[in-house]
Amino acid sequence: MALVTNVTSLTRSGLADFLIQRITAVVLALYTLCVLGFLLVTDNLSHAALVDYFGSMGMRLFSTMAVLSTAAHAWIGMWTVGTDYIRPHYFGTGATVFRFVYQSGCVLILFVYVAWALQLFWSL
Amino acid sequence: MEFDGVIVGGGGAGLRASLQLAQSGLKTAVISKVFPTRSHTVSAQGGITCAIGSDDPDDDWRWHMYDTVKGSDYIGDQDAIEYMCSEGPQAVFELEHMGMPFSRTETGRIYQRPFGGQSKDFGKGGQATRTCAAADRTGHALLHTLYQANLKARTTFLNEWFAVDLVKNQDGVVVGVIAIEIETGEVVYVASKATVLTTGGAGRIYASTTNALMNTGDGIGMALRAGLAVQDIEMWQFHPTGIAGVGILVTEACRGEGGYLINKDGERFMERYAPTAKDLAGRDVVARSMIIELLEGRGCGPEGDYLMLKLDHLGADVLNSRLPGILELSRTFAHVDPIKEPIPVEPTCHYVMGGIPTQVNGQALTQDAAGNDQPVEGLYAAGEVACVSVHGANRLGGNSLLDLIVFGRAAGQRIEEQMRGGVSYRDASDSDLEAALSRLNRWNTSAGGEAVADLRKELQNTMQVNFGVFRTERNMREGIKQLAELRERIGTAHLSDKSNAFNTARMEALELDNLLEVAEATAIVAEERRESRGAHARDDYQERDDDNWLCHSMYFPADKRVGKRSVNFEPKTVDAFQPMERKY
Amino acid sequence: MQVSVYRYNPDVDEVPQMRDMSVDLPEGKDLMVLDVLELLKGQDPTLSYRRSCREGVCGSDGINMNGKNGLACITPVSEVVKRGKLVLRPLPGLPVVRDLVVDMTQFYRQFEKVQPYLINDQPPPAQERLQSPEQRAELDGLYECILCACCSTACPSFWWNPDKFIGPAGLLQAYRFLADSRDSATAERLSKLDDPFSVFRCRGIMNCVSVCPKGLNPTRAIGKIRSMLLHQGT
Amino acid sequence: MKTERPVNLSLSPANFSWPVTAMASIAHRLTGMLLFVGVGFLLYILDMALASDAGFADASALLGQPLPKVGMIAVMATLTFHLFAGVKHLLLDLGIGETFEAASRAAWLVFGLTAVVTVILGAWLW
Repeated sequence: MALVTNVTSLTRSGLADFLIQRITAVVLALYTLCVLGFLLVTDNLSHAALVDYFGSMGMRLFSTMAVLSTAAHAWIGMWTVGTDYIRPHYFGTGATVFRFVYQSGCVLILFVYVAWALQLFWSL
Repeated sequence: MEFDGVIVGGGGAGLRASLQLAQSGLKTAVISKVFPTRSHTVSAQGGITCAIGSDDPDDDWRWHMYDTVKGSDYIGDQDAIEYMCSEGPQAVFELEHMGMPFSRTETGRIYQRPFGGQSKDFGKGGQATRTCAAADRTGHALLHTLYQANLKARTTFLNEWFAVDLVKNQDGVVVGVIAIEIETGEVVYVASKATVLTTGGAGRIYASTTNALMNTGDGIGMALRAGLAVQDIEMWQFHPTGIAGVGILVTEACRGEGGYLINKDGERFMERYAPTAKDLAGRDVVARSMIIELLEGRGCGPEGDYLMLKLDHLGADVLNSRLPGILELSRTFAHVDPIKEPIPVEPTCHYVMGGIPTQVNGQALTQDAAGNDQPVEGLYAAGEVACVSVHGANRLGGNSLLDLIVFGRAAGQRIEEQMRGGVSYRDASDSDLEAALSRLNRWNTSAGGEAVADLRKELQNTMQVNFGVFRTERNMREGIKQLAELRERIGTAHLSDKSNAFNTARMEALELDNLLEVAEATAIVAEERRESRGAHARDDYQERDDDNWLCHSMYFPADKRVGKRSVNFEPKTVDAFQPMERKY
Repeated sequence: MQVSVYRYNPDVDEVPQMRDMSVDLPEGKDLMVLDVLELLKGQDPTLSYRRSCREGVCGSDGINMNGKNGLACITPVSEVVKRGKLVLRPLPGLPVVRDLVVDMTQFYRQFEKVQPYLINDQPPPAQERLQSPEQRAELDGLYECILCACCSTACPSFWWNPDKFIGPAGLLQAYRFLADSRDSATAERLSKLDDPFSVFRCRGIMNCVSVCPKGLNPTRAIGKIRSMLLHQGT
Repeated sequence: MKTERPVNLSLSPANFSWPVTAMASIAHRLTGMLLFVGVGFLLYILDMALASDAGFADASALLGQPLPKVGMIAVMATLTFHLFAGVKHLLLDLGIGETFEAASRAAWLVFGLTAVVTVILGAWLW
């Protein structure tokens, strides 16, 4: 029996959240380097070059991974931030309500990002 | 509030007693004026002496007993010493089983180091190696382990509660204590079937001491105010190595590991005073030798007022692994690095061998008019506050921690036994409570008078000047006079802050009363004991006088009278050790 | 020297305030901050703070000195004073009982949560349990903790979640028992720690390490707990 | 007596001394939160640039204007810091740089590298 439970963390396990955040971090770091590298080495960046690059099957899959990683990584991060600062000490008895609103907002935005990005990469 | 057992004091003895009681299922509470791990046991460094045979498989608790009797200058009670030395190994192993992080030997056993006054084969086999250690933080390791074990046993803790006075009913039975919850200032009568005093020492009666600021003799003060006698209270140990000027303890383990004292000529002077044991002679012997060196002009420094403890020859590896705490303390307080240079040291008040007389099982004692021992019903004591007496006129290094756990445990066992026999709560009348509250009320209604801090300073200086390592009639008379005056002035002193929440000024006022009780008892008995024995060294009576003083002193507060009590020479399983000349 | 002290007495003060006091320091001697406090208390006996051993082993006098947590008794004034001024505040994040005295209940509760005692259900041997010097060395840097709370009250994660995050001091103790070759409750201990708060709120910012008066490293201990959890969990 | 006790929690650097390791961690959190928004901005630009030739031109034009250009550099700087600080974090997780001295050096290094990379990326984008 864990000392503390919390239902809104990603997995309810500190270790799993921790690992997911690290693994997604590595994915995102590699993805960032890849894309940035492409942008840096491409002399005459054009629409066609971009579509070629992001449209390849490999990049589509990589982008998908990155998008999902972003969602998981950001959720864990933003959830942590919320549970750190949105406390009764500062927000009074409304803290729980406010934290719920905040967490819902984060989920909504991340959902929009994921849907938008997936549609973007897979419609190329 | 009612408990089967109330333990006053959360140090080693208190926590060992409470553990025993809590494990037996009795309703137990510990009252401690600090959070228990902040008790002064935490400062003990060198180790806990006990014949567990890890360094020498042939080691024998009887040899330890011989050393302790000799160290006590023959006024330690031999039944108690026998009990401590023979029960010791079991008590130490229990600590290990609780998780105490002892240092280890290559074979995985508890590490032991040599300490002062230790011998093999009843003094005939040379230096023994008998002090079990956790680096030089043995007290810290021990106290934290005991606190942890108490958490496991679910002892009730009344932390940061200050015990004001014992409550004694009309039959002379101790029925609990009056205590203040420091955080709120609330005054509470804590009733109990058994009250155990484990409040530790009173080194703060001296201006220079290794003791913590809170070591103000609260238990001895409470006992004296309750009209009970104290035993051997003139016997104060001066530790040879307090850091010069600040009194911070430098453990005897430094000398056990091979360090030694030098004077301004770089001479290892202990070779002259104790040719065999040298720096590992009894503490009283070493402290006196140091004072003689200073008086004869061989002290170090511009004022020639301290000596040096040399460790650098031991090498950085040994110092880092065996004496890491000493390195820290020396760098912080003496601004020297012992790896490179010696530490300036001076003898500093360290420990009171005397205290509340008890039976071997921890039951407090007093004497009736005819001089017979009388148990004090409901009251027990263990540790430095008690005088069971295993230390007599001089305690051996490493024996205090053993004293705590052996007699803390014994008191717990005794109470357990009695409770099983059936003891009921005994009433305290309003007037009994009134009596116990009187001095608190006095302070709370004081309207003017001198400040506590000034009076405390004066008391400490009086004791320092007149009752130090060497004592003389003239000074002691002067000291007694000054203390009598101080009693008057403290009786009318002023507590300016009467607020409730965490009022430390009130604590210090109440502590001053206790310091005064201990100081005055010390002074009066010291003057009376006309001989030199152990830590009590007189210029005017330089010899030990076994004809008149091979006995405990008893101090009766009601009429400030000094009486005598015979020393026990009847151990159960071995022949008694007869007094001999004490040579190291 | 000017000393600015956080003062609050619930009997009389509505809110805490910083009050300036001044104190004459003896020439040529670098006092410890505790010595300064004692001088101040001589002037004003109502000033409250905890203290006892005055040598850095009892852990009573943890306070915040010019912004940094530490033990008053082993911190030389010269080390912390800035522009001739000494600023003394109670340890951050815990409720203030009075002046420099904080209510440490929450801190102790977190300590107790980790079952800070040896668990070994085997019947003990007649003598000691054996432990090699190497096994014992695993406890160095852990058992020396004095529970002064300097670390946990310098830790933002503990400020925000003092009821859920165990904090550096408690976790150091947790690892002290996880690392003990004589303890047999490793799995049970670890399973209690595998939630998003108890251990994992540590963000490795190392405020704890920077203030520990005993030179201990809770961050490292927390890292070791995490790797043990990882080994157990995967 | 009052039950509501005050808490000393005045955290401005004047009242609480923050080691550089803490500064790096706070900055890591802050940049993370900024990236939560920044990702939207990046997606928006990318969406525009991938849509068509005209969209690509629009995006280039947009980034040619001073304000969006500064915004882009800011997002890049934020991303850079978050990335370097993240690598430092991963190394710490692997038990590298656990002493306070090493962690301090690493924190300074992260701040320094971010500055250097930001200048390079900034020059390139400009």
